[in-house]
Amino acid sequence: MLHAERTIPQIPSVFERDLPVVSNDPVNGEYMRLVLRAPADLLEQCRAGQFFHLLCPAIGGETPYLRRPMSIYGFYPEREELHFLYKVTGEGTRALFHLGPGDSLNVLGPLGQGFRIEADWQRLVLVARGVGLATLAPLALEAQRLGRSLTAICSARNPEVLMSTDYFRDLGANVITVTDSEGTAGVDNIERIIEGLVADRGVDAFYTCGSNRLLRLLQALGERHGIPGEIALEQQMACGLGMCHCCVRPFRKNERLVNLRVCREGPVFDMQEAMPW
Amino acid sequence: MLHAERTIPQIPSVFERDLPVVSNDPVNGEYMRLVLRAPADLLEQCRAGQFFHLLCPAIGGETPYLRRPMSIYGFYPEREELHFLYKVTGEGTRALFHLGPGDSLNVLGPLGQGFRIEADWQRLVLVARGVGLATLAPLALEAQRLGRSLTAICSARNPEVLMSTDYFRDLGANVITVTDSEGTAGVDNIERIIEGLVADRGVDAFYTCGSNRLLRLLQALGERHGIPGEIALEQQMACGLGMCHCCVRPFRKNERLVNLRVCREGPVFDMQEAMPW
Amino acid sequence: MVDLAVDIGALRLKNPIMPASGTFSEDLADVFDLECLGAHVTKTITRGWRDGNPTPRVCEVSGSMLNSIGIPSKGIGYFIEKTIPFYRRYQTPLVVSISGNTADEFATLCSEVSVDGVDAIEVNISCPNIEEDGKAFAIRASSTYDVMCKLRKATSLPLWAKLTPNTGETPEVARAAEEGGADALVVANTLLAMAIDIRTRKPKLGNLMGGLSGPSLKPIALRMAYQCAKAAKIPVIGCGGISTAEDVLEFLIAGASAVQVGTATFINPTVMPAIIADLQSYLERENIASVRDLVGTVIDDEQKAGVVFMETAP
Amino acid sequence: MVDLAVDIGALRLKNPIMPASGTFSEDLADVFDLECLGAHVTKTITRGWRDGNPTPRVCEVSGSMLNSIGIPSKGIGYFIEKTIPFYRRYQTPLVVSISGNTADEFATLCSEVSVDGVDAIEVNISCPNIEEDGKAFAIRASSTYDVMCKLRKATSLPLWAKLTPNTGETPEVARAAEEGGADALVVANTLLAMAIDIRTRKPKLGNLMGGLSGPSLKPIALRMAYQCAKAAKIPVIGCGGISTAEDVLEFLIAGASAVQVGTATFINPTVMPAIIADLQSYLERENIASVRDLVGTVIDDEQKAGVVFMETAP
Ligand SMILES: Cc1cc2nc3c(=O)[nH]c(=O)nc-3n(C[C@H](O)[C@H](O)[C@H](O)COP(=O)(O)OP(=O)(O)OC[C@H]3O[C@@H](n4cnc5c(N)ncnc54)[C@H](O)[C@@H]3O)c2cc1C
Ligand SMILES: Cc1cc2nc3c(=O)[nH]c(=O)nc-3n(C[C@H](O)[C@H](O)[C@H](O)COP(=O)(O)OP(=O)(O)OC[C@H]3O[C@@H](n4cnc5c(N)ncnc54)[C@H](O)[C@@H]3O)c2cc1C
Ligand SMILES: Cc1cc2nc3c(=O)[nH]c(=O)nc-3n(C[C@H](O)[C@H](O)[C@H](O)COP(=O)(O)O)c2cc1C
Ligand SMILES: Cc1cc2nc3c(=O)[nH]c(=O)nc-3n(C[C@H](O)[C@H](O)[C@H](O)COP(=O)(O)O)c2cc1C
Ligand code: FES
Ligand code: FES
Repeated sequence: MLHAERTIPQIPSVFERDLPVVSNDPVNGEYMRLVLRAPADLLEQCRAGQFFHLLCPAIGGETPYLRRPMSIYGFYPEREELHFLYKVTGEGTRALFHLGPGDSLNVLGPLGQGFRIEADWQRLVLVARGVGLATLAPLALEAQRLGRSLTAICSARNPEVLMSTDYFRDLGANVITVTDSEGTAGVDNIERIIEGLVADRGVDAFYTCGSNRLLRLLQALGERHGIPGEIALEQQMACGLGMCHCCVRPFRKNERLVNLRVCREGPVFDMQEAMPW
Repeated sequence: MLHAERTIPQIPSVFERDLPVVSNDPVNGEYMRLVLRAPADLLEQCRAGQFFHLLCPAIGGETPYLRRPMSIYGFYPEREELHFLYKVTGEGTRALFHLGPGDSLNVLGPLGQGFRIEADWQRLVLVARGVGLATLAPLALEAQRLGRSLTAICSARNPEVLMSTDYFRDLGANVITVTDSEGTAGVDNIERIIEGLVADRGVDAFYTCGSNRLLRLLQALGERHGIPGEIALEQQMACGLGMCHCCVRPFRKNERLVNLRVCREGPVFDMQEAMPW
Repeated sequence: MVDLAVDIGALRLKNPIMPASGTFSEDLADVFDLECLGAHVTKTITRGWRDGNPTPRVCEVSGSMLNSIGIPSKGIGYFIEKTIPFYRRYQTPLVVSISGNTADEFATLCSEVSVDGVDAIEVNISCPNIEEDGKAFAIRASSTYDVMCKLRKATSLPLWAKLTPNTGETPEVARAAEEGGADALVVANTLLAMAIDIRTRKPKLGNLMGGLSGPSLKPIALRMAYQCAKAAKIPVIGCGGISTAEDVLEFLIAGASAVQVGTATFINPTVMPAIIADLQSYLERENIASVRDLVGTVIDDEQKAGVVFMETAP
Repeated sequence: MVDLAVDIGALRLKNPIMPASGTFSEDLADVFDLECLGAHVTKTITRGWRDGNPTPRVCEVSGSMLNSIGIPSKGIGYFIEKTIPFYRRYQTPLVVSISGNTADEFATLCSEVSVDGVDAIEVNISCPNIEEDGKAFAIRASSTYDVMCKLRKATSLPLWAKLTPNTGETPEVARAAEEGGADALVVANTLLAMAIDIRTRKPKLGNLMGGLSGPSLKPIALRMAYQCAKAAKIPVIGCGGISTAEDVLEFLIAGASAVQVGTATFINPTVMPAIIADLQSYLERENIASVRDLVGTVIDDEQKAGVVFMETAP
């Protein structure tokens, strides 16, 4: 089921703002956490699964031109903080890496459709790997606020680079870790784990993001047991707002393939309608 | 008389180097002095009147593309220092303004033909205003080294923004200051002053730069008294090396007008051949 | 009070700033009140449904971007039912961009879209003409003239012809569009370009090539706007790389009566209202009563005679 | 040891890096040993004396530059007496760039410059043809073919035709140059552009318009190099905005056999030797035996079919 067509508000709901950098520190060898100071009214608009479009600065010899989309990793109206978790991969994220306290960053957002947690989805399971955690983490916060039970299956190359497990535990989630180095991160093992969860306590919804392998697995499990799910997808973006139509991906909808914009109809989509790539 | 056609050396004589910034401080309200640390072998190639082509960095939101030519204000092989005096006027010099100790600047040079001081030119007179001082200052150093007498007529808007007068005095020059605010900087008064110098102790050569008014005056005085002179000229540059032919100006040579490259045949030219603009 | 209004033929715009087709939609209303713009210009539509090109549809190049979106279109029906009504809530004139693969299909769409609520039709003649050799109509004067004549007959609304930079015949094409019945020239669309990922050795765009837009295009589009303003009598609307009020002034001085802002909105979605405010301040500071007083004020008398032999021509 | 040598027809170059005409001269020997280059390419000359255009002859635009130097030339006599002998001291092949306002004058110069010490002639057909409408020869296939035939008859040296981006007919022009007898295509010259100083309202160039070069031109020149490599069988020499070894790789993968570096040398005069070193390291790192193995390796099978309807064409 797709999100209903949004009616466009007459009152601007997306902010374009320079936000001061609070901190920008390594989380482990590969990831950085960027914390920005943001006004509460902006943070109150945010939902898990939404993203901001960041105007990466021209510093350190980098000259990124387009904005870069980045999931909301955390939003805390009380503390006036907006968090991102990112991996340095190219020009834009290399530029982000140079930011520090005293700098500011221009952000546009919150953008896109976040995760749905339907009223009758009590037992949630998320499967995350790598930077996918950035997108799925705030779901734990929302699950806790709504009093839902959450199991987080966290996958990584090795135990050292596992992230956010404490974060999930602190929010009362049941954390299961799987890693390549321990030989536990294979699709078969994850399937076994999830089948166990389904048999054991039952599962009402799946959440994942990014990985093709996991998408196929969860689509199969979802069909097998009639469990709905949502997936956050990525696509290169220019405007981030829905104007340019560069960020489309194909979805199965009523036996037809339709292109939907990841920035507008997504980045979160119904898992069964998503197409493995 | 024009400089003889240069024979092109087989051994590279122009340096392209990143030099560390020693300091970059205001001289008065309008000018900045930039001091770079440079190797002695580079500094020993420098001559008064030559220039460097500076790769202004992309900082402070400025994105200069072409290099910017800047006269050598001072070169001190013993101290390993290369000095520039500049005025902030546009994108490139605004970028220079952001430099500080710890940064480095890519320079190309020394470039162009410097001032000639012929063996029989004993009594030198220079007339300088504003940023022209940057170009003419090292002439005083060279005059002292060669044991010539130098009179420096320094012109400015008002006494507060007069620059380098102590510098000239320390090098044993006779300094005469004229300013707009005191009503002494007019062409007529400068003419009177120079006529006095000619009558009094005699003048063997004039040096100036930049100003059209002063060029006309010194050309007239030079013709009247048969005194040779040299002028440093400016023109927008791309390559700075003589390749692109963008920096030409017209010169009178054997009754004909010929275009010469300011970066290569100049920036110092015979005063009588120069064309007021 | 300074006057920002400009006239594009019979159509008066409250200011010279409007979005470029394909870089604007209803969605931008999430960010600011669209009523502040001089006009609303919609993404090019075709008569029927179109999926658009394969992804990736955009990539970055030095300080600019390439795109090959491929005109995904929901067709004329959806447009009339959904899009036009959305813009009815605004006073701002609505300009509808259309295109077609053949002159006849193009003309049919032109007449179908000439409905209430539409104030002008921008005809994107930078798209390929499949009846000839697949080159864009606006690459040659002859095909420009032919298609404009058909479009002219199809509507009584003002017709803005959007030209392509992929031609060596800009003045000729401008005159052909004018003679074919255009009421204004939009100058210009994107320039055909390419980028390759050296790691994968694949083109960075799914469609192999795409159009260059953004700051790199500005000096080219400005030259074309100048050429068109000299060649034709109808108003010119500048477009290409505009991202500041200074850029707008450059186009107005060159001879454009108004401008379109495209890619800059992707980088800074509030750039259009910012430009309008800056333009207003500039006029106030410089004591210029009307933005119309700037149009075509370039001082080119000396240079006009001087256009001689160059490394590259024309 | 990896092999950097490339063949441009019968001419073997020790590496694919050479300067672009007009951005190189004897003067660069002050900065590095010119023997390291794949070839030496001289500034375009005309038969007779030319002063060149009024100043300012260059200006800066967003991350690139415009120029309208106007081919100042000391004529063929000076060139043969002074310039050619200078380059004789090098082993590196000498490529001489020439131009003319009429096909006949052009051809005369072509034969006059076919002297000992010259290894190839680059014919700058991006210059205006004053016998027709003043448009550059290389804007149309027909004028390209005609002038190339005359030039071909005038010399037995290899002829490199330098194309202009100011055309909508790149593949046709490439084929016409080949059919007219070109041994290689240099792709491309600068793109006609303009900039205005909004304070003075004067064009920033003394000649009103000028040619865009530098990074902004790269995606356009790359597209043209790709088109030419597909359209013609003779080698393509890429040129436009190249400033790093990665840029060179992009052109080689697109189908160019060698490249010319222009404006980048103004920014960084040692860029050519730096690129040669980087290219060598790249081949070693990637275990590629010869730079020739890279030429035309772009993976475009999927996309070739996909080039369909776009916002802008061709
Ligand atoms: C909705 C959304 C949320 C995301 N959330 C996060 C996050 O929380 N943490 C994180 O590290 N990354 C996230 N990504 C991916 C992130 O956007 C890219 O890593 C980033 O854009 C790379 O930019 P770059 O300049 O460093 O890399 P380059 O490879 O130099 O980028 C070149 C171009 O490709 C685009 N691009 C490259 N990779 C991606 C990608 N995976 N998705 C979309 N565009 C891409 C860039 O935006 C840029 O336009 C998200 C992507 C999307 C679409
Ligand atoms: C041989 C020579 C020596 C010079 N020495 C000094 C010096 O010692 N101190 C100093 O302050 N200035 C000097 N100048 C002038 C200095 O080069 C310019 O002030 C500087 O280039 C301005 O750059 P910008 O980006 O700040 O200004 P912008 O106006 O933004 O520059 C735009 C373009 O115009 C060029 N340009 C602008 N003004 C001049 C000018 N007067 N001469 C040449 N090109 C110009 C710039 O290089 C640039 O390419 C010298 C110029 C020359 C030719
Ligand atoms: C993503 C994108 C989509 C575009 N779609 C269209 C289009 O549908 N129709 C059209 O005429 N021009 C289209 N254009 C071209 C723009 O309208 C404009 O002419 C061009 O981008 C140059 O302006 P700019 O540099 O300000 O972006 C598109 C441009 C971009 C970047
Ligand atoms: C200052 C300047 C002068 C040029 N003169 C010539 C010339 O005389 N003949 C020619 O064929 N191309 C000339 N060109 C074009 C270059 O050879 C080259 O084709 C163009 O600049 C694109 O390459 P680039 O972006 O690497 O500079 C000149 C370019 C510049 C910038
Ligand atoms: S990024 Fe522009 S529509 Fe999604
Ligand atoms: S700046 Fe290039 S020749 Fe003088």
